[in-house]
Amino acid sequence: MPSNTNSSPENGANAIQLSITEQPIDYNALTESVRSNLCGAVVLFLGTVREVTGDKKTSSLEYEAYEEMALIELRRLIETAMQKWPVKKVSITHRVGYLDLGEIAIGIAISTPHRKEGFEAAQYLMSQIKETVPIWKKENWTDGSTDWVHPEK
Amino acid sequence: MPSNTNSSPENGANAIQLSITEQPIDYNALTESVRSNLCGAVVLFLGTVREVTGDKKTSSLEYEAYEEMALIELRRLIETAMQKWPVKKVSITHRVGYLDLGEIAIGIAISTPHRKEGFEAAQYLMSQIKETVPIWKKENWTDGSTDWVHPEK
Amino acid sequence: MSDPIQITVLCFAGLKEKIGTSKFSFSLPVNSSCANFKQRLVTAHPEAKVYSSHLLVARNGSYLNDSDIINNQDELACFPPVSGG
Amino acid sequence: MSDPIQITVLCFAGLKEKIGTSKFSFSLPVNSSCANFKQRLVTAHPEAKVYSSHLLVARNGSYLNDSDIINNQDELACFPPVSGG
Repeated sequence: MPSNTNSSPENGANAIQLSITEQPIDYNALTESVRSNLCGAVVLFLGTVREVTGDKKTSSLEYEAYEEMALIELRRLIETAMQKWPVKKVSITHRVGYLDLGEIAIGIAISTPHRKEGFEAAQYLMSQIKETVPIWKKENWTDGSTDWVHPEK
Repeated sequence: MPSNTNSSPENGANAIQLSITEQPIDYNALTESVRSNLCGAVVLFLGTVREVTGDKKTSSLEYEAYEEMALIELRRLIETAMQKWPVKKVSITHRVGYLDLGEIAIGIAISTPHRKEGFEAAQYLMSQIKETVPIWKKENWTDGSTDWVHPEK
Repeated sequence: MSDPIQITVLCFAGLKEKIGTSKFSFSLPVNSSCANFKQRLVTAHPEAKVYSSHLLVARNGSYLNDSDIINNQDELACFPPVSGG
Repeated sequence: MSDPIQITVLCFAGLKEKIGTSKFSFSLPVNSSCANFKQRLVTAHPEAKVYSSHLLVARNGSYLNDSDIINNQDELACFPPVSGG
Protein backbone atom coordinates (compact mmCIF):
# COMPACT_ATOMS: atom_id res chain seq x y z
CA MET A 1 0.00 0.00 0.00
CA PRO A 2 2.05 2.97 -1.22
CA SER A 3 -0.24 5.73 0.04
CA ASN A 4 0.55 7.48 3.30
CA THR A 5 -2.35 6.87 5.65
CA ASN A 6 -1.86 10.37 7.08
CA SER A 7 -2.79 11.88 3.76
CA SER A 8 -6.48 11.13 4.28
CA PRO A 9 -7.05 12.47 7.77
CA GLU A 10 -10.84 12.19 7.60
CA ASN A 11 -10.70 8.55 6.64
CA GLY A 12 -12.77 6.52 9.07
CA ALA A 13 -10.27 3.68 8.82
CA ASN A 14 -7.80 5.83 10.75
CA ALA A 15 -10.27 6.75 13.45
CA ILE A 16 -8.73 4.40 16.02
CA GLN A 17 -5.01 3.87 16.59
CA LEU A 18 -3.84 1.59 19.38
CA SER A 19 -0.48 0.36 20.50
CA ILE A 20 1.32 -1.22 23.40
CA THR A 21 5.00 -0.49 23.33
CA GLU A 22 8.26 -0.76 25.23
CA GLN A 23 9.42 2.52 23.66
CA PRO A 24 8.89 5.99 25.18
CA ILE A 25 5.53 7.38 24.11
CA ASP A 26 5.62 10.09 21.43
CA TYR A 27 2.65 12.14 22.56
CA ASN A 28 3.21 14.64 19.78
CA ALA A 29 2.50 11.94 17.18
CA LEU A 30 -0.45 10.76 19.27
CA THR A 31 -1.98 14.24 19.36
CA GLU A 32 -1.29 14.92 15.69
CA SER A 33 -2.97 11.64 14.71
CA VAL A 34 -6.38 12.76 16.00
CA ARG A 35 -6.50 16.30 14.62
CA SER A 36 -9.27 16.94 12.14
CA ASN A 37 -10.98 19.89 10.48
CA LEU A 38 -14.24 18.35 11.64
CA CYS A 39 -13.23 18.88 15.26
CA GLY A 40 -12.92 21.94 17.44
CA ALA A 41 -11.42 20.09 20.38
CA VAL A 42 -8.47 17.82 21.04
CA VAL A 43 -7.93 16.37 24.51
CA LEU A 44 -4.66 14.64 25.35
CA PHE A 45 -4.18 12.83 28.64
CA LEU A 46 -0.81 11.56 29.81
CA GLY A 47 -0.43 9.30 32.82
CA THR A 48 3.09 9.84 34.14
CA VAL A 49 5.20 8.14 36.81
CA ARG A 50 4.73 10.11 40.03
CA GLU A 51 7.49 10.02 42.60
CA VAL A 52 5.40 10.23 45.76
CA THR A 53 2.42 8.08 46.84
CA GLY A 54 1.38 8.72 50.43
CA ASP A 55 4.59 8.46 52.45
CA LYS A 56 6.35 6.15 50.00
CA LYS A 57 8.69 7.06 47.18
CA THR A 58 8.79 5.28 43.84
CA SER A 59 12.14 4.54 42.24
CA SER A 60 10.68 2.99 39.10
CA LEU A 61 7.58 1.28 37.74
CA GLU A 62 7.14 -1.84 35.74
CA TYR A 63 4.12 -2.48 33.55
CA GLU A 64 3.06 -5.84 32.18
CA ALA A 65 0.31 -6.30 29.60
CA TYR A 66 -1.67 -9.21 28.24
CA GLU A 67 -1.19 -7.45 24.96
CA GLU A 68 -3.50 -9.44 22.74
CA MET A 69 -6.50 -8.95 25.01
CA ALA A 70 -5.54 -5.40 26.00
CA LEU A 71 -5.83 -4.29 22.37
CA ILE A 72 -9.19 -6.03 22.01
CA GLU A 73 -10.48 -4.46 25.21
CA LEU A 74 -9.21 -0.97 24.31
CA ARG A 75 -11.02 -1.14 20.98
CA ARG A 76 -14.19 -2.28 22.72
CA LEU A 77 -14.03 0.66 25.15
CA ILE A 78 -13.44 3.13 22.32
CA GLU A 79 -16.36 1.76 20.34
CA THR A 80 -18.56 2.21 23.41
CA ALA A 81 -17.29 5.79 23.84
CA MET A 82 -18.03 6.48 20.18
CA GLN A 83 -21.64 5.42 20.77
CA LYS A 84 -21.95 7.76 23.77
CA TRP A 85 -20.18 10.82 22.33
CA PRO A 86 -19.48 12.15 18.81
CA VAL A 87 -15.84 11.15 18.98
CA LYS A 88 -14.05 11.42 15.62
CA LYS A 89 -10.65 9.93 16.36
CA VAL A 90 -8.90 8.24 19.26
CA SER A 91 -5.28 7.19 19.63
CA ILE A 92 -4.10 5.31 22.71
CA THR A 93 -0.64 4.03 23.54
CA HIS A 94 0.28 2.17 26.72
CA ARG A 95 3.88 1.58 27.62
CA VAL A 96 5.15 -1.67 29.16
CA GLY A 97 8.43 -2.62 30.80
CA TYR A 98 10.48 -0.42 33.14
CA LEU A 99 9.62 3.27 33.47
CA ASP A 100 11.60 5.93 35.29
CA LEU A 101 10.11 8.76 37.29
CA GLY A 102 8.31 11.28 35.11
CA GLU A 103 8.03 8.94 32.12
CA ILE A 104 4.70 8.46 30.35
CA ALA A 105 2.84 5.21 31.05
CA ILE A 106 -0.22 5.97 28.95
CA GLY A 107 -1.13 8.55 26.36
CA ILE A 108 -4.66 9.00 25.09
CA ALA A 109 -5.61 11.56 22.46
CA ILE A 110 -9.16 12.20 21.31
CA SER A 111 -10.84 14.66 18.98
CA THR A 112 -14.46 15.79 19.08
CA PRO A 113 -16.48 18.60 17.52
CA HIS A 114 -16.81 20.41 20.89
CA ARG A 115 -14.79 20.42 24.07
CA LYS A 116 -17.35 19.15 26.60
CA GLU A 117 -17.75 15.78 24.92
CA GLY A 118 -13.98 15.50 24.44
CA PHE A 119 -13.29 15.88 28.14
CA GLU A 120 -16.12 13.50 29.03
CA ALA A 121 -15.03 10.81 26.60
CA ALA A 122 -11.36 11.06 27.65
CA GLN A 123 -12.31 10.70 31.32
CA TYR A 124 -14.60 7.79 30.54
CA LEU A 125 -11.88 5.99 28.61
CA MET A 126 -9.29 6.51 31.34
CA SER A 127 -11.55 5.24 34.10
CA GLN A 128 -12.63 2.23 32.03
CA ILE A 129 -9.06 1.41 31.06
CA LYS A 130 -8.16 1.23 34.73
CA GLU A 131 -11.06 -1.19 35.29
CA THR A 132 -10.89 -3.63 32.44
CA VAL A 133 -7.77 -3.46 30.26
CA PRO A 134 -5.39 -6.28 31.27
CA ILE A 135 -2.30 -4.28 32.15
CA TRP A 136 -0.63 -4.37 35.58
CA LYS A 137 1.66 -2.01 37.40
CA LYS A 138 4.41 -2.99 39.79
CA GLU A 139 5.90 -0.34 42.08
CA ASN A 140 9.59 -0.54 42.83
CA TRP A 141 9.89 1.56 45.99
CA THR A 142 13.02 3.44 47.04
CA ASP A 143 13.20 1.23 50.16
CA GLY A 144 13.87 -1.78 47.91
CA SER A 145 10.45 -3.40 48.30
CA THR A 146 8.12 -4.04 45.37
CA ASP A 147 4.33 -4.20 45.08
CA TRP A 148 1.99 -5.21 42.36
CA VAL A 149 -0.51 -2.39 42.54
CA HIS A 150 -4.11 -3.21 43.30
CA PRO A 151 -6.83 -0.75 42.53
CA GLU A 152 -8.38 0.90 45.57
CA LYS A 153 -11.95 -0.34 45.65
CA MET B 1 20.06 35.63 34.11
CA PRO B 2 22.25 32.97 32.48
CA SER B 3 20.47 29.89 33.87
CA ASN B 4 17.95 28.05 31.75
CA THR B 5 14.61 28.25 33.54
CA ASN B 6 13.74 24.79 32.23
CA SER B 7 16.57 23.29 34.24
CA SER B 8 14.64 23.55 37.50
CA PRO B 9 11.31 22.01 36.58
CA GLU B 10 9.97 21.94 40.15
CA ASN B 11 10.62 25.64 40.65
CA GLY B 12 7.41 27.38 41.65
CA ALA B 13 8.41 30.41 39.60
CA ASN B 14 7.83 28.33 36.48
CA ALA B 15 4.45 27.09 37.60
CA ILE B 16 2.54 29.42 35.26
CA GLN B 17 3.47 30.18 31.66
CA LEU B 18 1.22 32.41 29.57
CA SER B 19 1.47 33.82 26.11
CA ILE B 20 -0.57 35.39 23.35
CA THR B 21 1.01 34.93 19.99
CA GLU B 22 0.56 35.35 16.25
CA GLN B 23 2.70 32.24 15.65
CA PRO B 24 1.37 28.67 15.37
CA ILE B 25 1.08 27.09 18.82
CA ASP B 26 3.76 24.54 19.68
CA TYR B 27 1.68 22.21 21.84
CA ASN B 28 4.62 19.90 22.33
CA ALA B 29 6.52 22.66 24.17
CA LEU B 30 3.36 23.53 26.08
CA THR B 31 2.91 19.95 27.28
CA GLU B 32 6.57 19.49 28.10
CA SER B 33 6.57 22.67 30.19
CA VAL B 34 4.10 21.26 32.72
CA ARG B 35 5.56 17.79 33.21
CA SER B 36 6.77 17.07 36.73
CA ASN B 37 7.82 14.09 38.83
CA LEU B 38 5.33 15.34 41.42
CA CYS B 39 2.48 14.71 39.01
CA GLY B 40 0.83 11.58 37.70
CA ALA B 41 -1.39 13.39 35.22
CA VAL B 42 -0.99 15.84 32.35
CA VAL B 43 -4.04 17.14 30.52
CA LEU B 44 -3.62 19.07 27.27
CA PHE B 45 -6.56 20.75 25.60
CA LEU B 46 -6.38 22.21 22.10
CA GLY B 47 -9.13 24.36 20.65
CA THR B 48 -8.91 24.01 16.88
CA VAL B 49 -10.61 25.72 13.96
CA ARG B 50 -13.59 23.58 12.99
CA GLU B 51 -14.85 23.75 9.46
CA VAL B 52 -18.56 23.26 10.07
CA THR B 53 -20.89 25.13 12.45
CA GLY B 54 -24.56 24.27 11.93
CA ASP B 55 -25.10 24.65 8.19
CA LYS B 56 -22.34 27.21 7.69
CA LYS B 57 -18.76 26.58 6.67
CA THR B 58 -15.80 28.52 7.98
CA SER B 59 -13.06 29.57 5.58
CA SER B 60 -10.86 31.15 8.27
CA LEU B 61 -11.00 32.68 11.74
CA GLU B 62 -9.55 35.88 13.10
CA TYR B 63 -8.81 36.38 16.78
CA GLU B 64 -8.22 39.73 18.44
CA ALA B 65 -6.99 40.12 22.02
CA TYR B 66 -6.75 42.94 24.52
CA GLU B 67 -3.44 41.37 25.32
CA GLU B 68 -2.47 43.27 28.44
CA MET B 69 -5.71 42.47 30.24
CA ALA B 70 -5.99 38.96 28.77
CA LEU B 71 -2.72 37.98 30.45
CA ILE B 72 -3.85 39.47 33.77
CA GLU B 73 -7.18 37.69 33.57
CA LEU B 74 -5.59 34.35 32.61
CA ARG B 75 -3.28 34.53 35.60
CA ARG B 76 -6.23 35.36 37.86
CA LEU B 77 -8.18 32.32 36.60
CA ILE B 78 -5.18 30.03 37.08
CA GLU B 79 -4.64 31.28 40.61
CA THR B 80 -8.28 30.53 41.37
CA ALA B 81 -7.92 27.05 39.86
CA MET B 82 -4.82 26.46 41.98
CA GLN B 83 -6.87 27.21 45.08
CA LYS B 84 -9.57 24.74 44.05
CA TRP B 85 -7.33 21.89 42.86
CA PRO B 86 -3.76 20.77 43.61
CA VAL B 87 -2.51 22.02 40.24
CA LYS B 88 1.28 22.05 39.96
CA LYS B 89 1.87 23.75 36.62
CA VAL B 90 -0.21 25.41 33.92
CA SER B 91 0.81 26.72 30.52
CA ILE B 92 -1.65 28.52 28.28
CA THR B 93 -1.12 30.01 24.84
CA HIS B 94 -3.77 31.79 22.80
CA ARG B 95 -3.20 32.60 19.19
CA VAL B 96 -4.32 35.86 17.56
CA GLY B 97 -4.60 36.97 13.95
CA TYR B 98 -5.76 34.82 11.03
CA LEU B 99 -6.13 31.06 11.51
CA ASP B 100 -6.81 28.48 8.83
CA LEU B 101 -9.05 25.43 9.23
CA GLY B 102 -7.58 22.92 11.65
CA GLU B 103 -5.13 25.36 13.22
CA ILE B 104 -4.89 25.67 17.00
CA ALA B 105 -6.50 28.75 18.57
CA ILE B 106 -5.75 27.87 22.18
CA GLY B 107 -3.57 25.34 23.94
CA ILE B 108 -3.78 24.70 27.65
CA ALA B 109 -1.59 22.21 29.47
CA ILE B 110 -1.92 21.36 33.14
CA SER B 111 -0.27 18.90 35.51
CA THR B 112 -1.74 17.51 38.73
CA PRO B 113 -0.91 14.63 41.07
CA HIS B 114 -3.99 12.65 39.93
CA ARG B 115 -6.09 12.64 36.80
CA LYS B 116 -9.51 13.59 38.18
CA GLU B 117 -8.38 17.01 39.38
CA GLY B 118 -6.45 17.58 36.15
CA PHE B 119 -9.53 17.08 33.99
CA GLU B 120 -11.65 19.20 36.34
CA ALA B 121 -9.17 22.08 36.44
CA ALA B 122 -8.66 22.04 32.66
CA GLN B 123 -12.41 22.15 32.08
CA TYR B 124 -12.83 24.93 34.61
CA LEU B 125 -10.11 26.99 32.98
CA MET B 126 -11.53 26.53 29.50
CA SER B 127 -15.06 27.52 30.51
CA GLN B 128 -13.80 30.55 32.46
CA ILE B 129 -11.55 31.65 29.62
CA LYS B 130 -14.57 31.73 27.35
CA GLU B 131 -16.40 33.91 29.88
CA THR B 132 -13.89 36.50 30.98
CA VAL B 133 -10.64 36.64 29.01
CA PRO B 134 -10.81 39.58 26.56
CA ILE B 135 -10.23 37.79 23.28
CA TRP B 136 -12.69 37.82 20.38
CA LYS B 137 -13.29 35.57 17.44
CA LYS B 138 -14.43 36.62 13.99
CA GLU B 139 -15.73 34.00 11.60
CA ASN B 140 -14.97 34.42 7.92
CA TRP B 141 -17.58 32.21 6.27
CA THR B 142 -17.15 30.50 2.92
CA ASP B 143 -20.09 32.56 1.59
CA GLY B 144 -17.99 35.72 2.00
CA SER B 145 -19.81 37.06 5.07
CA THR B 146 -18.12 37.67 8.41
CA ASP B 147 -19.38 37.58 12.00
CA TRP B 148 -17.90 38.54 15.30
CA VAL B 149 -18.88 35.55 17.38
CA HIS B 150 -21.06 36.09 20.39
CA PRO B 151 -21.26 33.47 23.07
CA GLU B 152 -24.53 31.55 23.16
CA LYS B 153 -26.18 32.49 26.45
CA MET C 1 -21.72 72.51 38.64
CA SER C 2 -18.29 70.81 38.37
CA ASP C 3 -16.39 70.59 35.11
CA PRO C 4 -16.81 67.27 33.31
CA ILE C 5 -14.09 64.65 33.68
CA GLN C 6 -12.01 63.46 30.73
CA ILE C 7 -11.37 59.79 30.14
CA THR C 8 -9.72 57.68 27.45
CA VAL C 9 -11.70 54.87 25.88
CA LEU C 10 -10.09 51.80 24.30
CA CYS C 11 -12.38 49.80 22.01
CA PHE C 12 -11.98 46.23 20.81
CA ALA C 13 -13.39 43.75 18.31
CA GLY C 14 -16.87 44.46 16.92
CA LEU C 15 -17.20 47.65 18.97
CA LYS C 16 -13.99 49.04 17.48
CA GLU C 17 -15.29 48.26 13.99
CA LYS C 18 -18.67 49.94 14.65
CA ILE C 19 -17.14 53.08 16.14
CA GLY C 20 -14.29 53.10 13.66
CA THR C 21 -11.48 53.82 16.09
CA SER C 22 -9.69 51.95 18.83
CA LYS C 23 -8.86 54.84 21.17
CA PHE C 24 -10.51 58.21 21.79
CA SER C 25 -11.15 60.80 24.50
CA PHE C 26 -14.55 61.10 26.10
CA SER C 27 -16.16 63.52 28.56
CA LEU C 28 -18.40 62.55 31.44
CA PRO C 29 -20.09 64.42 34.29
CA VAL C 30 -18.29 63.97 37.62
CA ASN C 31 -19.49 60.99 39.63
CA SER C 32 -20.68 59.13 36.56
CA SER C 33 -21.11 55.44 37.14
CA CYS C 34 -20.00 52.76 34.72
CA ALA C 35 -23.66 52.36 33.69
CA ASN C 36 -23.85 56.14 32.97
CA PHE C 37 -20.69 55.83 30.87
CA LYS C 38 -22.09 53.00 28.75
CA GLN C 39 -25.32 54.93 28.21
CA ARG C 40 -23.48 58.06 27.12
CA LEU C 41 -21.12 56.08 24.92
CA VAL C 42 -24.02 54.57 23.00
CA THR C 43 -25.77 57.95 22.79
CA ALA C 44 -22.63 59.50 21.32
CA HIS C 45 -22.04 56.48 19.05
CA PRO C 46 -25.47 55.10 18.12
CA GLU C 47 -23.75 52.71 15.71
CA ALA C 48 -22.64 50.82 18.85
CA LYS C 49 -26.21 50.41 20.06
CA VAL C 50 -26.33 46.77 19.01
CA TYR C 51 -23.89 46.05 21.83
CA SER C 52 -25.35 48.40 24.42
CA SER C 53 -26.83 45.96 26.90
CA HIS C 54 -23.85 43.61 26.65
CA LEU C 55 -20.88 45.97 26.73
CA LEU C 56 -18.12 45.09 29.19
CA VAL C 57 -15.94 47.77 30.76
CA ALA C 58 -12.57 47.25 32.43
CA ARG C 59 -10.10 49.54 34.18
CA ASN C 60 -6.51 48.54 34.92
CA GLY C 61 -7.19 44.98 33.84
CA SER C 62 -10.27 44.45 36.05
CA TYR C 63 -13.91 44.43 35.09
CA LEU C 64 -16.10 47.23 36.44
CA ASN C 65 -19.59 46.81 37.83
CA ASP C 66 -22.39 49.07 36.64
CA SER C 67 -22.29 50.97 39.94
CA ASP C 68 -18.53 51.66 39.92
CA ILE C 69 -17.68 55.37 39.68
CA ILE C 70 -15.54 56.62 36.81
CA ASN C 71 -12.65 58.92 37.73
CA ASN C 72 -11.01 61.76 35.83
CA GLN C 73 -8.16 60.49 33.59
CA ASP C 74 -9.40 56.89 33.71
CA GLU C 75 -8.50 54.68 30.77
CA LEU C 76 -11.50 52.44 30.21
CA ALA C 77 -11.41 49.38 27.99
CA CYS C 78 -14.79 48.75 26.42
CA PHE C 79 -15.77 45.66 24.45
CA PRO C 80 -18.47 43.14 23.51
CA PRO C 81 -18.78 39.77 25.31
CA VAL C 82 -15.60 37.76 24.85
CA SER C 83 -15.41 34.76 22.51
CA GLY C 84 -11.87 33.41 22.70
CA GLY C 85 -10.73 29.84 23.22
CA MET D 1 -18.43 -40.49 34.86
CA SER D 2 -16.93 -38.49 31.94
CA ASP D 3 -13.21 -37.98 31.51
CA PRO D 4 -11.94 -34.61 32.77
CA ILE D 5 -11.37 -31.82 30.26
CA GLN D 6 -7.95 -30.36 29.59
CA ILE D 7 -7.41 -26.61 29.40
CA THR D 8 -4.46 -24.26 29.09
CA VAL D 9 -4.03 -21.53 31.68
CA LEU D 10 -2.16 -18.27 30.99
CA CYS D 11 -1.12 -16.34 34.11
CA PHE D 12 -0.11 -12.70 34.38
CA ALA D 13 1.42 -10.20 36.78
CA GLY D 14 1.34 -11.09 40.50
CA LEU D 15 -0.43 -14.39 39.84
CA LYS D 16 2.32 -15.47 37.46
CA GLU D 17 4.93 -14.62 40.08
CA LYS D 18 3.11 -16.56 42.81
CA ILE D 19 2.56 -19.65 40.69
CA GLY D 20 5.99 -19.36 39.08
CA THR D 21 4.94 -20.02 35.49
CA SER D 22 3.02 -18.14 32.83
CA LYS D 23 1.42 -21.07 31.00
CA PHE D 24 0.42 -24.55 32.09
CA SER D 25 -2.11 -27.32 31.48
CA PHE D 26 -4.90 -27.95 33.91
CA SER D 27 -7.62 -30.59 34.28
CA LEU D 28 -11.23 -29.91 35.20
CA PRO D 29 -14.37 -32.04 35.49
CA VAL D 30 -16.71 -31.61 32.55
CA ASN D 31 -19.25 -28.84 32.94
CA SER D 32 -17.06 -26.92 35.37
CA SER D 33 -18.03 -23.31 35.70
CA CYS D 34 -15.57 -20.44 35.77
CA ALA D 35 -16.13 -20.27 39.55
CA ASN D 36 -15.27 -23.98 39.84
CA PHE D 37 -12.12 -23.36 37.82
CA LYS D 38 -10.94 -20.56 40.08
CA GLN D 39 -11.61 -22.68 43.18
CA ARG D 40 -9.64 -25.62 41.79
CA LEU D 41 -6.83 -23.38 40.61
CA VAL D 42 -6.33 -22.00 44.12
CA THR D 43 -6.61 -25.47 45.64
CA ALA D 44 -3.90 -26.72 43.28
CA HIS D 45 -1.81 -23.57 43.84
CA PRO D 46 -2.41 -22.39 47.40
CA GLU D 47 0.30 -19.76 46.89
CA ALA D 48 -2.27 -17.94 44.70
CA LYS D 49 -4.84 -17.84 47.49
CA VAL D 50 -4.19 -14.16 48.17
CA TYR D 51 -5.84 -13.40 44.84
CA SER D 52 -8.61 -15.98 44.99
CA SER D 53 -11.65 -13.77 45.48
CA HIS D 54 -10.40 -11.22 42.97
CA LEU D 55 -9.13 -13.36 40.11
CA LEU D 56 -10.32 -12.42 36.65
CA VAL D 57 -10.68 -15.00 33.90
CA ALA D 58 -10.90 -14.32 30.17
CA ARG D 59 -11.35 -16.51 27.11
CA ASN D 60 -10.64 -15.29 23.57
CA GLY D 61 -10.19 -11.73 24.80
CA SER D 62 -13.49 -11.55 26.72
CA TYR D 63 -14.07 -11.73 30.44
CA LEU D 64 -15.97 -14.75 31.76
CA ASN D 65 -18.67 -14.64 34.41
CA ASP D 66 -18.53 -17.03 37.36
CA SER D 67 -21.36 -19.07 35.85
CA ASP D 68 -19.81 -19.49 32.39
CA ILE D 69 -18.98 -23.10 31.54
CA ILE D 70 -15.42 -24.06 30.67
CA ASN D 71 -14.92 -26.20 27.57
CA ASN D 72 -12.35 -28.80 26.72
CA GLN D 73 -9.25 -27.26 25.07
CA ASP D 74 -10.11 -23.73 26.30
CA GLU D 75 -7.23 -21.34 26.76
CA LEU D 76 -8.08 -19.31 29.86
CA ALA D 77 -6.22 -16.15 30.81
CA CYS D 78 -6.19 -15.69 34.55
CA PHE D 79 -5.00 -12.60 36.40
CA PRO D 80 -5.41 -10.21 39.34
CA PRO D 81 -7.42 -6.98 39.04
CA VAL D 82 -5.88 -4.71 36.42
CA SER D 83 -3.87 -1.59 37.32
CA GLY D 84 -2.73 -0.01 34.07
CA GLY D 85 -3.02 3.62 33.01
